[in-house]
Amino acid sequence: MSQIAATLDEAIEVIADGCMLVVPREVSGVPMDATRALIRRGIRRLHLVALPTSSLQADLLIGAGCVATLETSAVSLGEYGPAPRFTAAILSGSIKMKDATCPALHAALQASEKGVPFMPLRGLIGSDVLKYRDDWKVIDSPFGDNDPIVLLPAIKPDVALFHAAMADVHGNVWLGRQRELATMAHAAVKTIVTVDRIHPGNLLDNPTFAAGTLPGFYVDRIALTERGAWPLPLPDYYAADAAHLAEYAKMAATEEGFAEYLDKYVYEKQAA
Amino acid sequence: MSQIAATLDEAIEVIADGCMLVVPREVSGVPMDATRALIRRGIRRLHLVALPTSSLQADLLIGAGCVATLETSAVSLGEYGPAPRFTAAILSGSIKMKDATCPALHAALQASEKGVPFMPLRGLIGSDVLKYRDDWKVIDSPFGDNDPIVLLPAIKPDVALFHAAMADVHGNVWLGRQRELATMAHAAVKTIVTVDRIHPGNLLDNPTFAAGTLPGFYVDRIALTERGAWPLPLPDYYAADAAHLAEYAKMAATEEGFAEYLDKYVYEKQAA
Amino acid sequence: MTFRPEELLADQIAQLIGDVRHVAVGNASPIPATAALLARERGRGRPYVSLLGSPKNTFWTDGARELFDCAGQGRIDVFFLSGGQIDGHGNINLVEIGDHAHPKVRFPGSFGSAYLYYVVPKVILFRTEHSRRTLVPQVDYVSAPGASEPNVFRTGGPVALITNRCLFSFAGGRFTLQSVHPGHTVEEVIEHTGFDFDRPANVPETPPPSAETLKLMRETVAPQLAELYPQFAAQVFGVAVPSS
Amino acid sequence: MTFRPEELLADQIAQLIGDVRHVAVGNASPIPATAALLARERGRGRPYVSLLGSPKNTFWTDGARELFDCAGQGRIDVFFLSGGQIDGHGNINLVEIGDHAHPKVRFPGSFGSAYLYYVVPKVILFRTEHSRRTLVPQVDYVSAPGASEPNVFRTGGPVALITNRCLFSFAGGRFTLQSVHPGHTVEEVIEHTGFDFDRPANVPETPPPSAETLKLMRETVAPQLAELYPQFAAQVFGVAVPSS
Repeated sequence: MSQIAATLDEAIEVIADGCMLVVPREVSGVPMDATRALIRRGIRRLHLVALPTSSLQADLLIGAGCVATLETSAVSLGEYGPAPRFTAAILSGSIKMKDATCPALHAALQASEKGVPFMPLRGLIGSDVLKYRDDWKVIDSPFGDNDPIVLLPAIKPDVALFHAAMADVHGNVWLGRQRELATMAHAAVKTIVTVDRIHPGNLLDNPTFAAGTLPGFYVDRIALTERGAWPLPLPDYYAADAAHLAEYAKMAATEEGFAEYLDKYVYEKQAA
Repeated sequence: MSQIAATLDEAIEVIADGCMLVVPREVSGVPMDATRALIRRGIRRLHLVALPTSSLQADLLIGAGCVATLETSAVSLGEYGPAPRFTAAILSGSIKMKDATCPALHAALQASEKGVPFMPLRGLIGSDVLKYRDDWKVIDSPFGDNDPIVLLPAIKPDVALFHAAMADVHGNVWLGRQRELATMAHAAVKTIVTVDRIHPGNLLDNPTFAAGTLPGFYVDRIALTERGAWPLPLPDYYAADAAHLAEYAKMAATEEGFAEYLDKYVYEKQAA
Repeated sequence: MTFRPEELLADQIAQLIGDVRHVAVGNASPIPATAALLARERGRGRPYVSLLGSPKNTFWTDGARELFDCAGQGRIDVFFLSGGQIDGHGNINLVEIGDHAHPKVRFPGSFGSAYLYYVVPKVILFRTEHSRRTLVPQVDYVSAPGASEPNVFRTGGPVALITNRCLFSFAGGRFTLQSVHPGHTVEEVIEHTGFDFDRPANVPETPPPSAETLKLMRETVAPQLAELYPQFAAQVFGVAVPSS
Repeated sequence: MTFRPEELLADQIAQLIGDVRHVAVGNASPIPATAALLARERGRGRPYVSLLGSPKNTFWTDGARELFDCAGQGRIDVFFLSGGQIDGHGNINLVEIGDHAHPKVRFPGSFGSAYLYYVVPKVILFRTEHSRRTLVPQVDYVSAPGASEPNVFRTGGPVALITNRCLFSFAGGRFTLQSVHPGHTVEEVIEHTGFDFDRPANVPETPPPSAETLKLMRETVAPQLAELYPQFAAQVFGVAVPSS
């Protein structure tokens, strides 16, 4: 049975209200078409984990009221300035924020990848990042002598969702160097991938391709969404749409402008 | 400065008597030419870590008297039977054996890769593998309720040594799917690689190759040793030399036969 | 229809595998590999079968650790283990016989057993040599225990032990004789087993593989098997060994 | 020879980098990136320079975690951090201003600072806006502390803070004014700094970049910089922005 879904909406069916959804950073393949489809579907109460940071994707989902809890290390539009809907939501208290630090999120996903309940991490002690995370624990390392170290509980997302350049009909997905996407898929219960194109043949048959491939074994659904990361980049394939991102930053600065943006670029797209 | 050494002996200079040396399993690229060169050089008192098992390589090094401590999950010649010099050394007590289990070695190397003093691992509790490892600790997981879990101290080898199909002049090494070799290199203080050939150009310039490449940043020395894994296989490139392995198993069954083997296949090779 | 002992064992193991998503088979295990491929043929592609050492039948791209990570994720449903010794508590010994300080016999080592035995839901023990030497009251070294204290995290463990003489199931810390293979007897099993086990009043004979199963094994499974186990495929199924 | 303030800062930072193996520069940091590339030119290839976001100037092949793993291995010698607030103890705040339950201002977040600040031997703090708004007595939120208790594992931390007005060094939990940039005064620095700091009786002026350094930056570094920072390279160094 092929994982390739007939439609994007069918592929993302499994992403339910209230689920824990893990998504990648801006340069690792952000599934923007899928994000817009989730907003159109009116998804609610997401526990969004952005590994380890986010930009437009988190801002859009937050602005559209899809997010209950956000767990990440930073949200920003980078050179286009702060992420306005994220900032507004934090200041109004409309989302629960679990501030982290990048390597903590990587380690917590690797814990689920390895089937262990926690991972240790250096740093953090004495920071307010740790102070406000009562789910993180400090122990005295049994290998040291008065050596406190932080333990991070495993993050086991219900769904991992990302965009990649290509997949084959066996469900194998080309990741290239973005190996944290493999960790996301290993850690999550289910994995949904959108891709720009379907690769003929089997990516695992060629040892060169295989090295950068996530086996279809870990992939539940795939949807074909050409340039599905737009307006974000897909490194090695296409650049960000700078003009669009600047337009977003401007429109999303106000609630009204953001509503207009949604009408123009998210809801309208459905009709197109 | 290029990492490519003029000779194999020069590349392995850094592997000193008494050092902790990590080497890969039979199908991940075993540096057999380098192993023979170490034996010819008369290396002594190695703390050999085989990730996570070994075959001919450990048996040869042990038989030649190069190993003080062996840390691995199994040594066997596979279809050619038990590893005779390993077995004899254990029964005579001439090496110190630190029996492990495969995922424990992977995790302990990943601990060094991540700069943490330990990694947790499920399993092990109630086994004699754990009982005889007083360097492993059991704690009550702070995320559970009466939930004992094993913590493994990080393994930080002095040197990682392996064989790969190719490297480029920038020191980048093609690993393909053998990603534990990257972990070995990340974990070790120094990394020495032998390769079958030098790849023209820069492996990191091509995103497809880059996905399966260890960056030269982690590589200290490279030696060109064509078919350097012989008589072991280099998967995707060449198969094991079955006749030779059968001959080894037969000769190494006795100490005399093993000495003959060394004369014929290790010491003689120098003259050739 | 006549059949070879290996075919009987593979058929039995395929049934033990049941309807699962993923079966992994370790190195040097041609009969379990036959069974896994047979199960895949019957399930028309399900379960996924990972045969360690076979590039065609493994999907791993994350290095040697992926098998163990995959098991830790709960994504390996069936695995096979053996032992230099296996005891009546389901403990297996892959390390040594004798006193730990001065062993008399040394085996290769525990491999991944001290982990996989705990986290793979169905571990099928497989040991063709059924004798008091291999099936002992108490192993000299516990590579991995058959059962654990209730507070020890354990999602897996042994479900069965198959030998050249019979099939045992394992539950509640004990083996139960399920069936005796054609040509063997309960008395013979008792005589050659070093541990106590339960048994029903009437122990059935292990049913022979059906004609359909034999056809599937010989015509469809055997050629696939030959990639990894050419000698075994030639010897048991008469698959021509390719000259290389 | 005239120079731009960015050139002065980059030259100073390049000297702070010193003779090391590996400098990593985070996103949106054109001046530190200029300094790192300048140091690499001077060292004829040493240090390795990793510019996050630049495929040409990063060697990572193990995903987004490799930067942090690499730092954890002790393989990153110099990194750069900034802060919405930086205080006199070297604490940095990348999260919020005001009460944690009801912040008045929200910044993007701590990124990797709560880790990298502890494990990179030389962290150079960089904040062009030198004001009592940014340089405060005590940060409202500690993304990462400037110093740690003696028993806390820490192989790294801040060594300097460079602003548009001056250069501070950091040691023993305090900043010391090292030099004031041309056109600025000690009094002005005191007026605009919210925290106490030490200073010598005579504070030198930050030396201007040499003609040789300026040539290297403008002719050799600037074109390399343009890949990642085309606007900056155009504005500061007049590198033509490629039409795309």
